Amino acid sequence: MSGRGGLTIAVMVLLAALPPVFYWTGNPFYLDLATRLVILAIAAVSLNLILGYGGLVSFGHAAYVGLGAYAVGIPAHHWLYGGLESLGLATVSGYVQFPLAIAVTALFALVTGLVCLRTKGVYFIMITMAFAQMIFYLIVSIEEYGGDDGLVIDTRSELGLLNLDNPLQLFGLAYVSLLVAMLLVRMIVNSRFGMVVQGAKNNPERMATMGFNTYAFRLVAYVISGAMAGYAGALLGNFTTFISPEMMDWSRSGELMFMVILGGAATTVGPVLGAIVFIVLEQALSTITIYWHLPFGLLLMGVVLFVRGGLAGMLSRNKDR
Amino acid sequence: MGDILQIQGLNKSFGGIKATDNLTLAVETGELHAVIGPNGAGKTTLISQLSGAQRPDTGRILFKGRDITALPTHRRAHLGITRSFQITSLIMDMSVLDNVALALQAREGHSFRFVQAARSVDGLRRKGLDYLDRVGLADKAEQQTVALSHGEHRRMELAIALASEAELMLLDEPMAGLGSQESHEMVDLLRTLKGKHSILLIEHDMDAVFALADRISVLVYGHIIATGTPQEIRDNEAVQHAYLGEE
Amino acid sequence: MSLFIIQLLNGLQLGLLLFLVASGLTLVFGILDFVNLAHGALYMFGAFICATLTFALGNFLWAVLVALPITGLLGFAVERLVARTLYTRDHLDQVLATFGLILVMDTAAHLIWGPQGIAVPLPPFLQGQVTLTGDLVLPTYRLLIIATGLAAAGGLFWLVNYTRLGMLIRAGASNRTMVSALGINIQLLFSLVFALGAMLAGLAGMLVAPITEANIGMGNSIIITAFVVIIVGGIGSMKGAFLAALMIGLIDTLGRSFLDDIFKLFMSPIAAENSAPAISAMLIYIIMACVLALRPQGLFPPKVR
Amino acid sequence: ESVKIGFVTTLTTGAAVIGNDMKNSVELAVEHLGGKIGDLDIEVIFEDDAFAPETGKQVTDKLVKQDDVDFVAGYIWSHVLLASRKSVLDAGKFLISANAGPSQMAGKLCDKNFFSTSWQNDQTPMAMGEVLNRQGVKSLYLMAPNYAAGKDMTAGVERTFKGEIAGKDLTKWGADAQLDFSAELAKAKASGADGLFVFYPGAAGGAFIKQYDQAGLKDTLPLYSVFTVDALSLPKLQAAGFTSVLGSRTTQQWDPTLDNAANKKFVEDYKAKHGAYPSFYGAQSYDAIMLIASAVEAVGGDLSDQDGIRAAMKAADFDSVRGKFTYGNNHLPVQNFYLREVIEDADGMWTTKVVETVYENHQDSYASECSMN
Amino acid sequence: MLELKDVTAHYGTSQALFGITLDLQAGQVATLLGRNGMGKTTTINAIMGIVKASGGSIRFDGQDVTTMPSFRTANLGLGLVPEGRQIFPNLSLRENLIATASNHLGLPDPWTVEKVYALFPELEARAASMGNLLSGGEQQMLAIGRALMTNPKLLVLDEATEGLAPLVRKRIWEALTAIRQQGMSILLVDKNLADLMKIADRHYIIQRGKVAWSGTSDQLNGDPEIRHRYLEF
Ligand SMILES: Nc1ncnc2c1ncn2[C@@H]1O[C@H](COP(=O)(O)OP(=O)(O)OP(=O)(O)O)[C@@H](O)[C@H]1O
Ligand SMILES: Nc1ncnc2c1ncn2[C@@H]1O[C@H](COP(=O)(O)OP(=O)(O)OP(=O)(O)O)[C@@H](O)[C@H]1O
Ligand SMILES: [Mg+2]
Ligand SMILES: [Mg+2]
Repeated sequence: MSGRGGLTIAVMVLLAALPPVFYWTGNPFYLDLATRLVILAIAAVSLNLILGYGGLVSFGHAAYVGLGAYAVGIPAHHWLYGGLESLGLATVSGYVQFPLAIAVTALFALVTGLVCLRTKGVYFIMITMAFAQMIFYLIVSIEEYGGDDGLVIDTRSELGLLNLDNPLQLFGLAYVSLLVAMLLVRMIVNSRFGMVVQGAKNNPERMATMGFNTYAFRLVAYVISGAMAGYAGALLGNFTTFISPEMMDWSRSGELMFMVILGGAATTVGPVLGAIVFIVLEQALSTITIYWHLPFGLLLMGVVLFVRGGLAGMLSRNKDR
Repeated sequence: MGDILQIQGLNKSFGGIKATDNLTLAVETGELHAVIGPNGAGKTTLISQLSGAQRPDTGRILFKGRDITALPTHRRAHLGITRSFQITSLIMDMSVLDNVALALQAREGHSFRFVQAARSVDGLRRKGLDYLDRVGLADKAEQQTVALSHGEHRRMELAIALASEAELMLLDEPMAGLGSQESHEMVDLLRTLKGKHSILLIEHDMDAVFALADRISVLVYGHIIATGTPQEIRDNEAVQHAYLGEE
Repeated sequence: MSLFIIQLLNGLQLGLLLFLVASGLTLVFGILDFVNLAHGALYMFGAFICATLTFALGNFLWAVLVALPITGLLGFAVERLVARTLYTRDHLDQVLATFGLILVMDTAAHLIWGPQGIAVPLPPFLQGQVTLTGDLVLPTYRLLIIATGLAAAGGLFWLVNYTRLGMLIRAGASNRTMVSALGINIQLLFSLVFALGAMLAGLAGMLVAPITEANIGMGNSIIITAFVVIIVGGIGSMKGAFLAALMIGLIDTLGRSFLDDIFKLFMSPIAAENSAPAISAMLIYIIMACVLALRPQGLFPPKVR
Repeated sequence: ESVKIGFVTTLTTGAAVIGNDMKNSVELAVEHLGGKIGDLDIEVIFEDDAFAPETGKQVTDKLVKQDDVDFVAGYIWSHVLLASRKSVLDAGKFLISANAGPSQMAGKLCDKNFFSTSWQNDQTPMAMGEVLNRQGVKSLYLMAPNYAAGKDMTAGVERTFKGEIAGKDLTKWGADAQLDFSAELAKAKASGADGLFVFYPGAAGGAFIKQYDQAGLKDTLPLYSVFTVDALSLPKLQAAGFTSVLGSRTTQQWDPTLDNAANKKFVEDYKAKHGAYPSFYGAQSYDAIMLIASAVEAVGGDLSDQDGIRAAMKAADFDSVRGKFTYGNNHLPVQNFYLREVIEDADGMWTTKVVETVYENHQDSYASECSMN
Repeated sequence: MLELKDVTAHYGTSQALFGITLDLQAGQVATLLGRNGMGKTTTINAIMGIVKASGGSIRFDGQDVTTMPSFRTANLGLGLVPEGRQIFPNLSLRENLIATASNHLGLPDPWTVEKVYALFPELEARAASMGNLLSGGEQQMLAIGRALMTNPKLLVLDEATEGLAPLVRKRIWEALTAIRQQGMSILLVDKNLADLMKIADRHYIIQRGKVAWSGTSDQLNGDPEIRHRYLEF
């Protein structure tokens, strides 16, 4: 097994084992932390599909997470306060909310992708951000759903036998979702479809000459990625039980990007590793000092300047030796 | 057999420069048709218009009788047109074999296949190695493309064009950057393609052109000043003057 | 009518201020091909340094003169320590590293100057208002900003497009190795350009300080707008940055002033009152999305990227 | 044994000025209590919400789950409080707002374990509307940031102001908030209104005042503000010499000049320690600690006696720096509101003084929506 | 004038040069020959400091340039026409010529834009075109002109005639002959062996990163065995 395969398994096993141990030893807060981490890791994994493998640097990915969360929050809100019954959208059923999250984000990705994918490079970065900001200000202006005050989700999604109010079960669902997301992305990038997306990252002109309509392939990848992020958002809404436009802010998209790059773009375990390091560092440093941004920033810079290929690159290289 | 490609009254100008000037040309099915001409005559521009990378201002391009003037590049590739690039254009961060495998994959029809791993598709790998072998790069198959030398890149360029097995190949200076020995090998290789594919060859290596071409057209300032057999062209005074020198 | 003219001037002034920030960014980004998110942090440092110096030297203008070379030096240091190793990496690495730098610089500013921000007093002759005609009255200081912005725009345009230095900078952007192999000390050149970019950012910060104030986080709010400007204008194009900055300054100002009145023409006053601010907040993003949908390379893409 | 109090406020970003003032005041309160309530040590854990509801909720979760505090207090921002509310109340702990006053929590979302030592958002601007009526202002131009509290503020003043609204601008707020108000000021001037009402908290306040000054509007368009000019912005404005703020009017439930013993002690000790006036944020935070102390003392330090603590808090039986107040059914103060004017004090420091009492024992208008009684 | 001793070089962990030794006298023309991928370009890049030599020494004009940054080496009088042209795409043709022009050695009668146009009349009409829009051959001519404009005393040409029409190629050989008569030295990589034989004094055949054979044109001409073994006619 290659160094990276071993690393992936080690990381995933630890991630499965540690949080419940925390819970049972009377540290429920660390289980919460792990749940948030795992959910953000799903979003990072989805971003990695287009950013790492496809070279499509989406600076608006947090908007998908946010939309996914609102797809849980808005039906729950109407279920409590009325409205939208005719559309069947006044509900707390997870079987409605989760598909809704996926559908809404996929649609949003499709519509904006049609425009965004005409641009390249930094133009793409900025136009994805622009669409995310529009969603941000749109939600801010809808007073019914709390505007910028956000929306409290009073009731979590109902999912058959699963009880999401139980932190362990919620963690379990998130963890399994992460595993599935990782396997899915891995399968996609290794497939023929994935090869085309990767080829288009480096040389779209050559790909067109070979006979690939790169625009269509990228659009599909973009939609898949968006929908996965939407799913992560639905989980996040259930976890925090509070959602606000703030979670779609461009700095949140930036954080997802950093998780991917920090951990190692275009690797299976990279985004997860990035999420772990990002969240754990954030938590650990911020309990030490309110000036934690200083060491945190220095660490980020250090990683970029001295470690190429992200943490996954560094760790698996050491193992190979 | 008829013409696989007909170019009718093609025009393309950049600002004040007429890169293609009312150009009319036909390539017969199965022939190797060489286009020669001075630097800046508009040869690459012609290929770009044929492959779909650039849009002509006016004029028509017919492929097997069908008007393809407005089709995008990838559609033309599906119909059976491929090109090689004068200025190397490869997928630098993939392996040499992956580059060729992608070209093969493109021939399979659509690539919206999400499940099976591409590298485990036996046909793609085996055939890919075949094509690499033909240009002498089989032993570099697993290397990253970026780590190859210039001449090796030029040969990959050709391997990809071959792998597409297109009915019409537009080759833009395939010999450029090759060593003298490699050039000879390449001439032999191209000879084996004759008859199976129709080829539009652009080349400044006159030895190669005269050794291979069924017909030669001479392009100067965007239009064809002469078309004929190699012998006719060699004897043509205007061509001597505009292009060949006393060679 | 005179309100409209005043708003035009206000828009012009906002646009020129945006241009000052964007010009440094487009210089470093378009020319060195380096995405510097920390450009905003340099803008903030410019404002803080100038604010401190204003109190130390007792005069805003002197403070600007002294603060400019200091921000230049700061840019020089950032180039040496961070940017230099990143030129050959891809944009993502640059984004990540300079994001780290933002965190460091913001916290440093918090530690040095505290969280409260500094209000900057103007010398008396800049404090008043100038009456242009009748009821056309504009704060004197805003006119100074307009003049500075125009001067900087002219100077930069000339530097990049008509000097050999400009040619070298552009050449270096596309192929460092080759410029170096042809005998030019590209590292030094890049350091200088980076320092110039930092000075432009700093200058913008200094000019803003008397209007808003020197403030932690001021850089983070401007940086996105600055990116929007250079994207709409076409990355690396001074002309594009200039025109886009003016356009965005004008549209933003006019949108804020007249959008609700316009909306009232075809919707209820309540709806207009609610949607106008929402739309005007989104306005620059809408502009950017529209521009890019029609021209994926921005309005004035430099001839080559 | 100790009483654990979690205190959530903003300690980073530009808004940290507010957080620091609150922190200073909390520390002063603990000092005044001698570090003890009865036999119990006071342990205050400060957490930074970074001006973001999500972060605020996270640190609240940490306080509740990890540190297991007895009281969670603080909260500058409405959205942070709304986001964190459930975490505290579901865990059965007491939640005390030292500033934020969203209408939901005064009305529908009121809770037996939620108390406020501040006000409901609408009250302060309503008082200002009343003042404007008394001063005979006929038409008014409104400016506020475009977010929930901004809208509450303009709604509040519109509810009581009887004259005509000449125009209203809601400006962009958030991470890339608008700080250049030239266009709006030009509009306000052109509208011909008699007065300008603004709400710009934090750094935006200083920026607004300066531009108001530079535009030379002092004489033509008098300024009436809420939560804009305070002890945090005045020193900066004074340093930069923006004299047009002197004489401007603002309403508030507290002022450093309020004449009661607790306030004198608070203001004087604060000034001695920090060389500046405390702000109303600080005053409310000081009160929050004193409220907790009075309740814990009332139950003799038995922290498990939740009902006793609740009843004691409801009684508000402590020396508030705003003078005596009572709690309404929704656990929000029923209190006076004053009109204050910016002046220069005897030592040459800029501060405020009370001009008149606008409301006496004023209760917010959402109390009736609260199901508690 | 130029002296390489046991030069080795690596790309990352893979070694490309295994000890190149060669020297070139003032006023001489030398060539590097060999099949694709043998290390010709790497040798040239090591001389220019573009690839750092990992061992051995490189001396130019009496100075050790082994670890010198490439702009210093260039300023000592080395002019490079790189493989693949490497024209500055975002500069006009004319700007490409003047941006890096210099005369560090103070040569009398230096190259000017006009002289380059006289050598390559094709270029003059395209003076205002952006570098990347030029045809392949135009770029090649421009690359040569650009190197001449730095007024070097050693001109290094890496496949400088790639993609040029026969007529232009001929003109370049003539120009090189003339330049050489003015005392400039030249180091050449090219595939047109027949032309090289006419102009060059010495040849170095590079095989897997080492000099496998060196000698004069006459020696090479007279030794079909060598040609067959390394160049495989
Ligand atoms: N996009 C463009 N914009 C402006 N001019 C162009 C563009 N593309 C090509 N040209 C010009 O058009 C002419 C024809 O270029 P083209 O590349 O087709 O020549 P070519 O025949 O392939 O020459 P070579 O043999 O040197 O490769 C050249 O003079 C070139 O400068
Ligand atoms: N950037 C690179 N990274 C890794 N290996 C490289 C790189 N460039 C060249 N190489 C390797 O170094 C060896 C020598 O390459 P070099 O470019 O010097 O060959 P060359 O003799 O100039 O060949 P050509 O005639 O094809 O230009 C080749 O085997 C090549 O694969
Ligand atoms: Mg060509
Ligand atoms: Mg080479």
